[in-house]
Amino acid sequence: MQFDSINAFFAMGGYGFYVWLSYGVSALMIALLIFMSCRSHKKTKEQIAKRYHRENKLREAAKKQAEQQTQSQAELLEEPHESTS
Amino acid sequence: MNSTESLNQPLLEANNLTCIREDRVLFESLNMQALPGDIIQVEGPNGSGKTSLLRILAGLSRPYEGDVLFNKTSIGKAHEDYHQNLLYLGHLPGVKGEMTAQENLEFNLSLHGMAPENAEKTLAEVNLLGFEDALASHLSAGQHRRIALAKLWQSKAPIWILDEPFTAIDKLGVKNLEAKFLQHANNGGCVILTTHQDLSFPENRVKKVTLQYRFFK
Amino acid sequence: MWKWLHPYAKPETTYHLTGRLIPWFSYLSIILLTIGLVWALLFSPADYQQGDSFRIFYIHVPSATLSMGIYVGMAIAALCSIVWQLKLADASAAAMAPIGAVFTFISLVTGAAWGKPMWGTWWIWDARLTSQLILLFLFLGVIALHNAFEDKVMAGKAAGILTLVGVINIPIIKYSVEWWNTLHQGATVSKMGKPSMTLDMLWPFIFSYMGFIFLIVVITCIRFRTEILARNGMRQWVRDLAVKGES
Amino acid sequence: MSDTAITSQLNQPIALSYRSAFMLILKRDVTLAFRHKDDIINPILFFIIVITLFPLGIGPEANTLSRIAPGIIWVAALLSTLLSLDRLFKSDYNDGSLEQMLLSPHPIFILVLAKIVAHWLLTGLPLIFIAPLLAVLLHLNENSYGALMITLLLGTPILSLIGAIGVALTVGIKKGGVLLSLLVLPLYIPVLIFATSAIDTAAMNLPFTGQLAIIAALFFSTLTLAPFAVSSALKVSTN
Repeated sequence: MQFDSINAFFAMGGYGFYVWLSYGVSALMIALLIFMSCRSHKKTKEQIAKRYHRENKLREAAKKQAEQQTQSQAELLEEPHESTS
Repeated sequence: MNSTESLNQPLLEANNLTCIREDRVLFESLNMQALPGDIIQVEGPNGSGKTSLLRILAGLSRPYEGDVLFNKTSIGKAHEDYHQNLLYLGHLPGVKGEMTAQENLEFNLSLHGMAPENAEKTLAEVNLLGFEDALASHLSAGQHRRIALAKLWQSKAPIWILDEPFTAIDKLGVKNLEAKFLQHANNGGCVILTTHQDLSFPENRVKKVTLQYRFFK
Repeated sequence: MWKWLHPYAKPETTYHLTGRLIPWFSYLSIILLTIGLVWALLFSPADYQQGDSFRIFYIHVPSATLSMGIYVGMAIAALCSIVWQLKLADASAAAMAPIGAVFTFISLVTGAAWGKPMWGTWWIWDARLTSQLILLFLFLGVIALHNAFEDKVMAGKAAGILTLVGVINIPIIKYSVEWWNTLHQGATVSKMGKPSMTLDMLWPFIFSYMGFIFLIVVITCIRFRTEILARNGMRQWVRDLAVKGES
Repeated sequence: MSDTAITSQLNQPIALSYRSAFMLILKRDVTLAFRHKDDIINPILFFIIVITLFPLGIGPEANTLSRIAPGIIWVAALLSTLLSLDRLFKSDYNDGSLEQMLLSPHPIFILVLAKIVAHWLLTGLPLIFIAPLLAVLLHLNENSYGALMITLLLGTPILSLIGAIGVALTVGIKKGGVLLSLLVLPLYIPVLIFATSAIDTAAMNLPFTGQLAIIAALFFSTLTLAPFAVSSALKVSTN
């Protein structure tokens, strides 16, 4: 152990401010980087899920529309049949 | 003439093309062949990847997967050789407003290794007679496209890839162009184009490649 | 075996593999950093000239050299992506750029904080600090170019070319700055003398250096996984993963 | 009949030699710039204005000015080159001519080099002629004029070459202007350092061949490497 007391440890032989500034800024920056990286990972996942749901909806809407169209076409085809019969 | 067996060597071959734009799969495992004499119309709704397909075929974009073959070699490797035999016209006419119609055409012709001497005569072919000395910035969008299209009358390249060639062209011009395409195909070239207009060729003369708007794989 | 070669399976396996490796690398990094930095702060002796301010050395030097290392790593990845069309190399280069920028910034701040008591001023146009500042600009340029493109694949390729141009320039820049520095300052400024390292100083340094390396690996893995997801958003496995994570 | 026509076409030789392709593009770019004179004049005006601002900001003392003159002239040259870089590929990209050039049967290397040479002729070369006049305003040391001219002659092509890489990378981006400076300026640092130091050395009446040799080495290495970087960057940007 290089320091006699906790105060001496924080004082760092008069260089306390500079030493703790360096260590503090480094820790802060790295923590921030890790936090941002994790957050962007989560956000990317969320975005992909959102797009997936949106596309599902669009696809179902398109399917419905197509079904309706074939239905109405079928009705149109049936009409003359009915009149002749 | 198309039925001749010896002509069945494809000019251009696309194998297993996949294109992805901003994480949407535009098309996947697409195969196509352009034989001499083919007129191929790529159709599909907006955003289905028609332009992307043409750009990949021209070698401007790289496919996510797959390969385009010219003369049995990948176009990425035979870049100069392929470009000798290719004429591509994109959405943009590539016409400089600061130059006259004739200068534009002359540059375009010499850039692609064609003789620039006939520029004036060629401009007449696309109905731009009398506009040779007009600065292109004074001409209309349709006239810009005509300057770009004028290359077709000089080109010896067998493969034509044209993205919406009829945009801003009047009815008479469209007719002329269609005649030109037919002539080119009958001479053993191939035309790959996109257009929203119906072509006036007989049904069996035009091959169609249809792209669908896809949500995802 | 064929699954490894299958192009679609590859990003997926890499994704899961890195996912399994992250915890182990994190433990390793935490242990090494704790040992190294506690040793550095509490037990290692003060420098006979610089006193306790020397303890900044244990983070300044690793961050400075590793930031350069990250740039070289990015350049290698960019080369792989351009020459062999490796799609994952692109993603890893993109993952490394912000980490490099942060470590370069740390080396600048700690350099300034070390310089203040040594030189009496926060900033000095010292050759090492100046080239570190330029390295920061290079990193920021790569990040900015990356963000400017909407399409991730295009962004990766463009940033890759810039990285390669940068890596050719780094030695030239470093040399020119050093040359400029000796020209303009001469011997008037008391440079940081080469500290005489004792074993008590070397060991904590090695521990913290290794700790920083693993820390960088961990963060790279995290960001790399994000890049894989963002680039493969249209694949079914990514969608399944995203939907599963939601509930 | 058509069969033979096609096969003979497939093997047609390159109709245009490298030299004539180079000249074709060079001539076109120069013609375009002369038809649109703002592109040539504005960067030069910018260069002049930036240099006149410095004495106003620093004060008119001849000693101070003559000491910082090399730096000012060179920084102004960097900035005015940067300002003019945009037109290197931007308008060609916007109207589709760039695509046509990339699809022409010539190596892209040649076309890119021609465009860069045209850019240098239109922006770098005028700076070399104007710089001595502006140096008078800044009381540049009399011994330094030769060094100023030679460093500009060797250095401005490097600026155009390196700048072209930056423009090629950002040409597809809508607001690429500020980004371009962030990408390119750090790469200009070595040229700036060696050029100004050559001028300073000349002021002390010492030989500056060392710096000149380094700038020349930089020039030749960028001349051979930059066009490749530019062509691959253009391929990415037009993708």
